[in-house]
Amino acid sequence: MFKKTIIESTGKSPWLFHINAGSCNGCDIEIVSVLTPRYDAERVGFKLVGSPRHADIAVVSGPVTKQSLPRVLRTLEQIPEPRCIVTCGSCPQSGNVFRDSYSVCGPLSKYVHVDVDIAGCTPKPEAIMDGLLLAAQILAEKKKTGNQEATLPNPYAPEKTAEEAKPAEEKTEEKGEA
Amino acid sequence: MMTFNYIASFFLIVLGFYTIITKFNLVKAVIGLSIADYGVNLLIISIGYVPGGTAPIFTEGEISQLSYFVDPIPQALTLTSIVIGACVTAMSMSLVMKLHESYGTLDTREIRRLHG
Amino acid sequence: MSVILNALVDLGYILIFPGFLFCFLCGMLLCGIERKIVARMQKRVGPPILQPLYDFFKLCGKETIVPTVANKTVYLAAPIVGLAALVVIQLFIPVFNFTAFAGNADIIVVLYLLLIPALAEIFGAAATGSPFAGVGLSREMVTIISCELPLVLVFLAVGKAVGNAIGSGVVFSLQTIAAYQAENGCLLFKASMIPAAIAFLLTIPGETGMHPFDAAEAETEICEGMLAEYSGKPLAVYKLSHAVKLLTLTSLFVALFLGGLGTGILLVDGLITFFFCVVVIICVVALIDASTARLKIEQLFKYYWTVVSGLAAISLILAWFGL
Amino acid sequence: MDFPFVKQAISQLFSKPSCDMYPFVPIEAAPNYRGRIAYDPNKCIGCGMCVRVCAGKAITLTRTPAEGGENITLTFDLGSCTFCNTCADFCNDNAITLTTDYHMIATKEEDLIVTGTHFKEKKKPAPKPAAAKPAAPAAAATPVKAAASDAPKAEAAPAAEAAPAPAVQPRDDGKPVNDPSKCIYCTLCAKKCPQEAITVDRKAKTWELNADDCVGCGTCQTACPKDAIIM
Amino acid sequence: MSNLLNYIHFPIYSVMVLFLGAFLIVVLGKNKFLRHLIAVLAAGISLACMIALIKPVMLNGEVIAYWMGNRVPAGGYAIGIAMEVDALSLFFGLLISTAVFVSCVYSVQYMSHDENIPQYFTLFLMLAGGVMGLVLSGDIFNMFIMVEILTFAAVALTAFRNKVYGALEAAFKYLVVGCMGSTCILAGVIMLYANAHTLNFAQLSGIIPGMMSNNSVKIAFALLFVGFSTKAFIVPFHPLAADAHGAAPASISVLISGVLTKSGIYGIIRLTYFLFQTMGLGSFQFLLVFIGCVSMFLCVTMALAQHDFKRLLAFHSISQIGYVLTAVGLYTAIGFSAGIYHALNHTLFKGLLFLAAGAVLHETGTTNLDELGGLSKKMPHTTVLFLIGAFSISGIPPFNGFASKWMIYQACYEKAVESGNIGYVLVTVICLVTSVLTLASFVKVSQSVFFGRLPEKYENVKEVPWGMRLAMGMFAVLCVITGLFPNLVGKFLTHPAATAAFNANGYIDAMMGEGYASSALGPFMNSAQNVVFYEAGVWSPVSWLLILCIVLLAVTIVAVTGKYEKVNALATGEPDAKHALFFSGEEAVYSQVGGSDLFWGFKHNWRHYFSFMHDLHSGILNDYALWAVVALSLAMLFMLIVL
Repeated sequence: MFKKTIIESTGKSPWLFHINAGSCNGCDIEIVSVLTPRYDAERVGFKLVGSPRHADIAVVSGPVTKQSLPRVLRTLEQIPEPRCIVTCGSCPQSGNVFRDSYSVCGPLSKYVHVDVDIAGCTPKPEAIMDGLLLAAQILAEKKKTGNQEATLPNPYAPEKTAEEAKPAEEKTEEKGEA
Repeated sequence: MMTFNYIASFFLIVLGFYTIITKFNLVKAVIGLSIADYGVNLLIISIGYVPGGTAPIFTEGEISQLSYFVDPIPQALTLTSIVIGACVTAMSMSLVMKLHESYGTLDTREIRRLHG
Repeated sequence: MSVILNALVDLGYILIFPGFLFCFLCGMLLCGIERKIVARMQKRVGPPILQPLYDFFKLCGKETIVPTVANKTVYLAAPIVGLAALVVIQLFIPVFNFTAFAGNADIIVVLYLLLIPALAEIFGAAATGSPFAGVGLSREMVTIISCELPLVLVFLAVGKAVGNAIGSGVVFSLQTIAAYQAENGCLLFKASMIPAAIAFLLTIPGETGMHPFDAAEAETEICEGMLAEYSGKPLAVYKLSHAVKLLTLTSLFVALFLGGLGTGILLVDGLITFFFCVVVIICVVALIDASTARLKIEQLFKYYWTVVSGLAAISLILAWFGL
Repeated sequence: MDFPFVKQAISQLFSKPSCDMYPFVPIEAAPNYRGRIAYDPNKCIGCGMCVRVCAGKAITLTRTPAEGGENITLTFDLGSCTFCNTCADFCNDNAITLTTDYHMIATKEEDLIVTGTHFKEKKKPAPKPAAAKPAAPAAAATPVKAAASDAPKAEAAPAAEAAPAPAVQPRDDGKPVNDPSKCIYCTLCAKKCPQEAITVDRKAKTWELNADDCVGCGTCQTACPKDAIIM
Repeated sequence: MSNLLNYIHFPIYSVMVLFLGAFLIVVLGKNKFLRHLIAVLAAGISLACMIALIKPVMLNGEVIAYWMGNRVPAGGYAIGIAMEVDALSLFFGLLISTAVFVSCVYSVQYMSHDENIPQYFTLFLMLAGGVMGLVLSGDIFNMFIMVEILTFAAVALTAFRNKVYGALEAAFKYLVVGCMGSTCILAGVIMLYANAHTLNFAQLSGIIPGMMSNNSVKIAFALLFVGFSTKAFIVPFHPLAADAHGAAPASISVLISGVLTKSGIYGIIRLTYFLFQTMGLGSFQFLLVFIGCVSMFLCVTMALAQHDFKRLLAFHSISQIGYVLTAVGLYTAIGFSAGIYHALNHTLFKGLLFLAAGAVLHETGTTNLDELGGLSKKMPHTTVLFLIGAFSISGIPPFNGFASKWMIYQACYEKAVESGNIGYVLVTVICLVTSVLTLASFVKVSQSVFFGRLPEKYENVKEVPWGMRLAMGMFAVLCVITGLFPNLVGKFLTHPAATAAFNANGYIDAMMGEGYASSALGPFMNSAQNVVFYEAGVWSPVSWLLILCIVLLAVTIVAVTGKYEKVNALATGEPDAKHALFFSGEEAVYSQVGGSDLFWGFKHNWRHYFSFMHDLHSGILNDYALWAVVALSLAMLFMLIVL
């Protein structure tokens, strides 16, 4: 009955749940700073919630260490669908400087389908904001299409020019409207 | 003349309660209980006394003049009260035996599993 | 024929005006305004006013995961019972001398009906069996105990003040209170009622579990406390009942203390009440929410049973000596 | 229980919120913000220095032989880059610059990959000195290298004078030469050479250099414990 | 034969049937079926007699005066032993026989685990007969005898399972202090006899009020008052009840809390309203209300600190008796009817709760709140029935606790306004706060016993046998009915009883013949209170139906918004993690939050009070006896000063 409003609202009120998979806390304070008055993610509906049951978007930060791997996966499993998984910072994507250490279990994408990667060793709050907004739209997309693997074209991907040598020119201006 | 009886019964009741309160032994509590009971029995009997009255039993042909009877009702009450006193003592002694068997002591200060 | 008409009108009351639809929309709106004002007080832009509506519909769309350990029937039934009780209270509260079901609109009934939503949340949390929910429900129960004393004192004070004026000893029925206020001005201006009004205002955040008194669902310490295991539609209903509870308490405040300002036309009265509710929310609830840190549970209890109850007791004594 | 921030709360209620409305108002990062990597393959000489210094091992250098030379491609994986700018500092041809573009969001893997390849002319295997080198890029590369290698030669040279008259003459094209008298054949230089141009046989005590692979970066010289290598 | 079935004989039938049943069970007790048949039949007949009496006594207002052996009073002196049933005693009789009947049905299957069951049923029927006799008898010494019978039976039943942790100790303490109380009653009765030379209750209440200035009558009143309050387990004697309930089997706890306490209250009502008629004095009302409030508040806070399910319920029954006493002590029409209405409700919901506790004990073998948990999945019916009881006792609107508590608050506050002193407002506040604390302790019980996590050792717990659930169902249905239709309960039960309570003269005339009361009382004629009953604050069931339709509406609204098809994504190799509890990532191990680690905020603030209370209830027999004697002396002092 409220199918359309539900899909629309899914995009408009994404609740975040932050999972620290062994991070150096650089990304953690950046994620929280997104909710402070200067960047105020709440004005587009973001809210940090305490339990994965309430969450829509899981923000994972830190190289997934051997100790935190089972816990991260269990928490991600407990998030009800439709859900998005966002990795903040380059650690979850590749293990960054800790890549070959004995206690790092490698990128998160080895275990779970990651929807949005926000690169940067401590990405800028605006970058996190972009990532989360994109995740919110993916969330709405998943709700609309019903399949969990749905994804949207990435407005921030660098333009693929034909010939190799030409240096990548300035990327297209971003059109991410909220 | 009755006042002495009343004082005595009052004294017995107070003595009974005193033993229950101060003695830390279960058997002494039972003794205190029965002393208080006897005090009350004495009170009941002494209330029914009518000076110069005889035992309230009708025998054939003897009621010539209107001789006084002692009030029969308190006596009946005393009978029941004595019976009740006996039952109380019997039951409390059986309980005391079971308590001694399971707690191993008769001291009220140790028998306090249910408190607080 | 008139019976059917009456039934229809009653159903209309239940469904439309003071009933479900009014509660749903106004509750959400009130909650949205409150969040926006709190954000503005923190120099933030704050979410759009309709944000609670978006939250509600999003939660409706989410999957409901019932933990295997939980008791399924209580888990699903509890939020709905809480919501229903709240809507019933809303029906009893007079809107400037109009009450949908006047039969027994009595303060004590309202006092006890206010217990049911809190109980619904408690038994919902108990049904899940999660330790976070256990700690949450223990804190919620202490919050209920601490809010009960001031509420009782306030209601007795109001009953006594109106009873004195009418001369019929004591008045517990909300309707006579509304009628009294219709004639000689709202109760707030009586000397004895001001501390009671303040006490009642301080109880609203405690009763609804707003920021400084939300030890029961502290998302940082005990992961959303009682609602730790709720997701999807039951959680949506709980969030809705939080919003409606805010509306119920503020409209109860308006009915008790700002009585006489109604015009008589139902719709206009409704708007006026809602306006007063918003004003109350802005200047009291949001202000307390934005400017304080979360209290520990025993500080909350001590605060309610000393400061707020003291205020209410003062007004009771004043009302008693006929002020 | 006092209400400490009531005054601020009320005053802030009426003042303008201090948010910069990010998604609607685009915001530029600080001037020297280290954002996305821009790689200019033409300037790159393929020395592999950046690969070695990169903390996050984000840079990979692959050589694909093509006719008349080889294609050297460098891929920067922003996903594992710490944006510490060391590669840009070490790259003496400043082929790598970190722009101030901070929008590094990716839904697919390759959104974060920055690559660039350049073609490198391969010299004939003649032992002759490289005087007859063809086109400008190669030339452009050597003077720089020469400059780079002057410094080590200069400080290596005085050490040489102090020693008895060197039996070995440094080669003029700046490639390293081994001094058998000092060399103890510890194979350290071979290990260090990024291009695996040096092969050392401990038993046969032989040291030879594959001039084509060698790019004259001087790592072997610095690595040699006995300073047996002269460039 | 026809006059044998005349309703005039029903009071004696209901008492004799129980004692006869007790005797028959001793004889035929070995046969299991026969024993259960006799027990249930006896309780059933006694209940039937009581119900049959409703029409004549309650509706027509007739008072049955039944002289044993047809010894009608001669020359203005009542010689024989009489049984008098007016609306008040019939009300209590009904209450008691219902509780007895349901408890009997319950104990048929509940006691199947125990041995020597015939003795259990004999004692059970003796206890029932004793209480029925006490309530229906019109002779004061006969009342004393019945009090003795029920005390013995209760003590024996408390010690029935003598392997239980504190059973023997509880029984002994109950016996000692109980017999101290009985001795006081006996002494009081004798002092009355010394003054009035009669034992008939009606004649006494005709003569005694006139002689109130006489000191021995004052002392008799103090003795009787303290004697009956030991039976009602009011404040100074409440540890007895707490120990007795904790140890007794559940069906007996139903009787002790539902029936014995009510007989104590009935005794006190008879004393103050009829025998000595001192309720008119303001200071006497203050005494009853003060005792009621103290026992109400003290016992509810003690209950919050308990670790055992049945001990918690025991403290609650004393705090509810505090409610009844406060309401009765107001000496207003609505106050009295609210009080006895709450007494009726209390028997119903307290019986239900004790039966639920028995069911838990029957299945898991323990009632310790810290060890239990999560039984709702294994025993769903018991959980629902327990919840009905818990909601009723804490006064949640649709149930019966609310109706009577509401009338009590109304009565308290009106008494405050009418008498003008602010003390009664404090009483109302204490009542309301106690009701919230009751709710808190039942939330504690439901979380630690029925909800939360199920410990491993109770994995194979099953639902209780049908007989026990049937009994609990009876109580639950009665709870809901009396909650929904207070006006019916008022019309049939509480208002006739209240009118009967206020016209003592009717009571006396019925026994001693017309005009006796006015001639005897003469100077001391207290006008029968203008007994007006307005349906003040009576909860009409219409609003309850309102809630029902809104609940259905809410369900449809929520169910309809958006069907979500089942998609099982994110195969992270942890199949059961999705439905496991959220333990911030950890494996969901067993961890039950219940029992004594609830309400830390409240207990922390009141820790000094709780530690003082804990030490006060030391469990030593001498302390309890000391409290009894202190209470007796205070009562005597109070009577001598005030009257």
